[in-house]
Amino acid sequence: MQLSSVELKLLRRFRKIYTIIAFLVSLAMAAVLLLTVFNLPAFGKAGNPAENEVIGRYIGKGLEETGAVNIVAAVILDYRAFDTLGETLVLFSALVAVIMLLKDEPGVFTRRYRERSQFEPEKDQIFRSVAALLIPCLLVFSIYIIVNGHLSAGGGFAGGAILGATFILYNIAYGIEKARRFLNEKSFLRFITAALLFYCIAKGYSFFTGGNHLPSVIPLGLPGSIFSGGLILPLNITVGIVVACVVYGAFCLFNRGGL
Amino acid sequence: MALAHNIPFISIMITILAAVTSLLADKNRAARLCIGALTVVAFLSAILFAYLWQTGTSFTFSMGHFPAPWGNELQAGLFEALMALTFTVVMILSLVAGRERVVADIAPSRQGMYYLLCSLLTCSLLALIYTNDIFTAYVFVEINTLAACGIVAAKDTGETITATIRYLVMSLLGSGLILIAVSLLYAITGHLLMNDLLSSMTELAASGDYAMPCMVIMLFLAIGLAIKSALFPFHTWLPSAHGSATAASSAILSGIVLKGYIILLLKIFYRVFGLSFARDLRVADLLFVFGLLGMIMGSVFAVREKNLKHMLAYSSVAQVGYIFMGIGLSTDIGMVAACFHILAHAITKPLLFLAADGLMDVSGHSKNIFNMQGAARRNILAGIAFTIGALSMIGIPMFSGFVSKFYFVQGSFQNPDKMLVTLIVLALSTVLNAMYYLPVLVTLYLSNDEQSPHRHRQSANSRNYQSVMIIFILLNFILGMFYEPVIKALEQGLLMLGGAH
Amino acid sequence: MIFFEILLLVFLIVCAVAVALTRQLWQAIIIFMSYSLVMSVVWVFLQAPDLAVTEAAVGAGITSILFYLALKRINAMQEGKKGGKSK
Amino acid sequence: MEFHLFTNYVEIAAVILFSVGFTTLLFHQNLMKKIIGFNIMDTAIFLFLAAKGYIAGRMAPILVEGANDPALYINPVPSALVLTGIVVSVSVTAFALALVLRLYERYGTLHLDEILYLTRGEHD
Repeated sequence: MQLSSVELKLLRRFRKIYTIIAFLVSLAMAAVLLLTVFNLPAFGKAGNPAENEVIGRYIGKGLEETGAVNIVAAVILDYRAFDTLGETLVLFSALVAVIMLLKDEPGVFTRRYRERSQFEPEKDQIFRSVAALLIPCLLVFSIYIIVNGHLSAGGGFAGGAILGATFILYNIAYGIEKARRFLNEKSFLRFITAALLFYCIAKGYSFFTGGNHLPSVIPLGLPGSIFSGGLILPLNITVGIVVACVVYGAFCLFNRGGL
Repeated sequence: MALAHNIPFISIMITILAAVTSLLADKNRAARLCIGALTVVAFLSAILFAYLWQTGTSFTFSMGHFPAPWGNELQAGLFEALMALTFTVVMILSLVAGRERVVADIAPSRQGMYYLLCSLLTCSLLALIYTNDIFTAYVFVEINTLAACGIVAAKDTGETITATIRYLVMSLLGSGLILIAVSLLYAITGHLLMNDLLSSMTELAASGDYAMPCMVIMLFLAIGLAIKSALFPFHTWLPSAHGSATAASSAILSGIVLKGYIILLLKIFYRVFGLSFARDLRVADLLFVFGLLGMIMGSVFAVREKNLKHMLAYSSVAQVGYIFMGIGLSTDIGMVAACFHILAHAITKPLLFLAADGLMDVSGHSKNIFNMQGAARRNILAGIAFTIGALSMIGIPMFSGFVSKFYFVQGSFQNPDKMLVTLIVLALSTVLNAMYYLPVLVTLYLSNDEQSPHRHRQSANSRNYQSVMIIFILLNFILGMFYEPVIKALEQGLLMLGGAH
Repeated sequence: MIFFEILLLVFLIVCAVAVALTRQLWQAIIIFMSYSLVMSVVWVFLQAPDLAVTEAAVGAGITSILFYLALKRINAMQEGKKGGKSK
Repeated sequence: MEFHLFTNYVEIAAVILFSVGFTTLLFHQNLMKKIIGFNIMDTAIFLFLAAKGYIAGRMAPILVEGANDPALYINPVPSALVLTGIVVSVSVTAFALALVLRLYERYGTLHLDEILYLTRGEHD
């Protein structure tokens, strides 16, 4: 179906009006928000309202209470863990919706894959050897970031994204058939379900004991070492798995419409 | 600590676990898992409601080992428990009645995920109802958006996908406004937990500091949530999304998803700004005006509509207008009336959508009203259900819609400034409602046209569908006749929401 | 130091406006990628290394990959259509 | 009550970016651009939050040798919120892009106007 010329003209005129309105709305919005910002507490000053007893406890007692050196990790995985549970569910629901929208029926998928596979750079030797060098480094790096989430910057989300990117690189370099050996559709769904279930049950346990004022029996470990921080380390690992799976799954679905 | 205090947390966890495990289940098992989990949650919510009704208190439940300002918290009172109960019951009934249509409309490979998204939707609605933390609310609003868009898009036609993208874009605008409002709120108070926000806000209201940011925050929160609950000028996405989705999705979206955001707005009014400060900020007046406009314009659009499902969707715009008008009245009875209307609409609109589905079923799946002549004679139960829903929406006594209108009128008496305009618009809107529901009813009951191709088609609805219809009709009667305890529960619940224990 | 920060912020705004105005989607996506990377540098300045790492990996990395893939698929569909027409 | 006209320069940049992103999301007719606009809007809010957590002359909230004096570190809460927000925005982006792909498959255009025009006849 094509648009007729009259309608195109009308559309263009509308677009001009639209641009003007858009500009005005943008200006108005910026003006309101700028006025608000002028009235806000000063940037970078100590003693602003945001710096209160909540922060005092997070930093002053965070290590003692959660065993994590990285206070941000302590906040997202222990103090405000319900938010993070929600965040993981957002990822999960987005993945489910993307699978629902983009997954082709089995027959369509193989046909499309055959049509497209000749354009993939699978036979490229240079690319493969670079990938062979890069992939182990990336793997180690991503695992380092995930496992050290409670000790330094990073954590499950960043590390998981890098891990997912590593899978993607492997997939591009060696082709989907090899990638499928360790991550086909079934194992993918199982991985992600298991990780999420572990996450929910671990968090459910800590919510339940916390809500009923029961002590949690999980040891916090020696601060600063890898095995410390109670549940934070396993949670970071599961979050990493979930994020990596989601990233890789989204790649496959966008690229070919199937895992 | 009573065992019942765990119910909010357990309800949320059950729906999450149902959602996660149904990723591995096939479509039938996913459906059973979802409906089973919802039934458990509904049962638990009923227990919680009974418990709170007996004790007359509200309680908080800390999510984790850290008390109030450090960790997350859930809070439950009568209001929350009643809403959770209603939402889960409506969800179950819509899913059960819409089951056959889902099988017909949605590709088999997608049905499992459809029920998964329904579980997630319930989870996010429950979290929105119970949460005591404004950032958690934002995160669950996003889950709600994704899941709601997902259940619209599950029916894979061009119309639904276009509708979904419009829905998504508008929702994202709303989320953006909510998120920046939450950030501003954090910048001026340093809190995210509603109790602490309330005390900071009370201080700010007394000292007059940050008056301009407070105003902007309230405005952005109200507009953001109004976009998501389709208040009049921001309703453009609603008719296509609710009109094109499969029957169960339309029922769920119109009946409860829109209300989840309104409940969050109520919580912001009561528990973040405090009712008096929120009224001082004058945002309620804005909502009042938009609500009135919505009541009229929604009905005007509906009168012009020939597509039955789109008509019902526009009627939802009008009904959301009623709710916002009640909130905007700034009186206690107005607030109660708005909450009652949330319930009334939550049980009436799904009834209408599901009945419309049954009627379209016997008219060759045409959505056009003119093709449905005599449909109510071919599918008698759906016809009765549609009639009762329509009468309730018009506001005929004995049905739930009448009670809310009655209380809206009472609420307007308390506020002399807004009384006259409220009464006029209520009367006008009732007339308009009648103007589009009555012709439809007449068409539905017209004698079977000799030329009609669907003349001999008989209804073939399952027993599940029929029993759900009967339950919805009974609920409508019960809410319309024995409304006093509900009103009392809402009054007490709103007091609890405002901080009285 | 402040001068450098302001430079970065101005760069961000220029990027954002450029994304809104540019006609080519490819350009828009590449500009958006650099926008995300600069954003993560700004977060390093604001003493938020966690954010910087996450934004670099998730915001700049994953989002850009998704945009790239989507655009690639759209182009493939476009070509498929043109090919179909010429035949 | 004081005005902070130029001290809040990061926030000023953030709100300008927010307005640009918001307008792109609201008014741009190209769906891909809309999604990029949404991303800009969200990162702008994150920039705002991160700026509100920053305190001049203090360190990132990763404890150094167990020193846990709150006066040494910046506010960790905004970082935690932004971390959550980044993941939310990338999820939404993935979903939106998937929808756009479906639409493009069906209608062969990314223009919302044209799509709405093309779907006009599909009602009833």
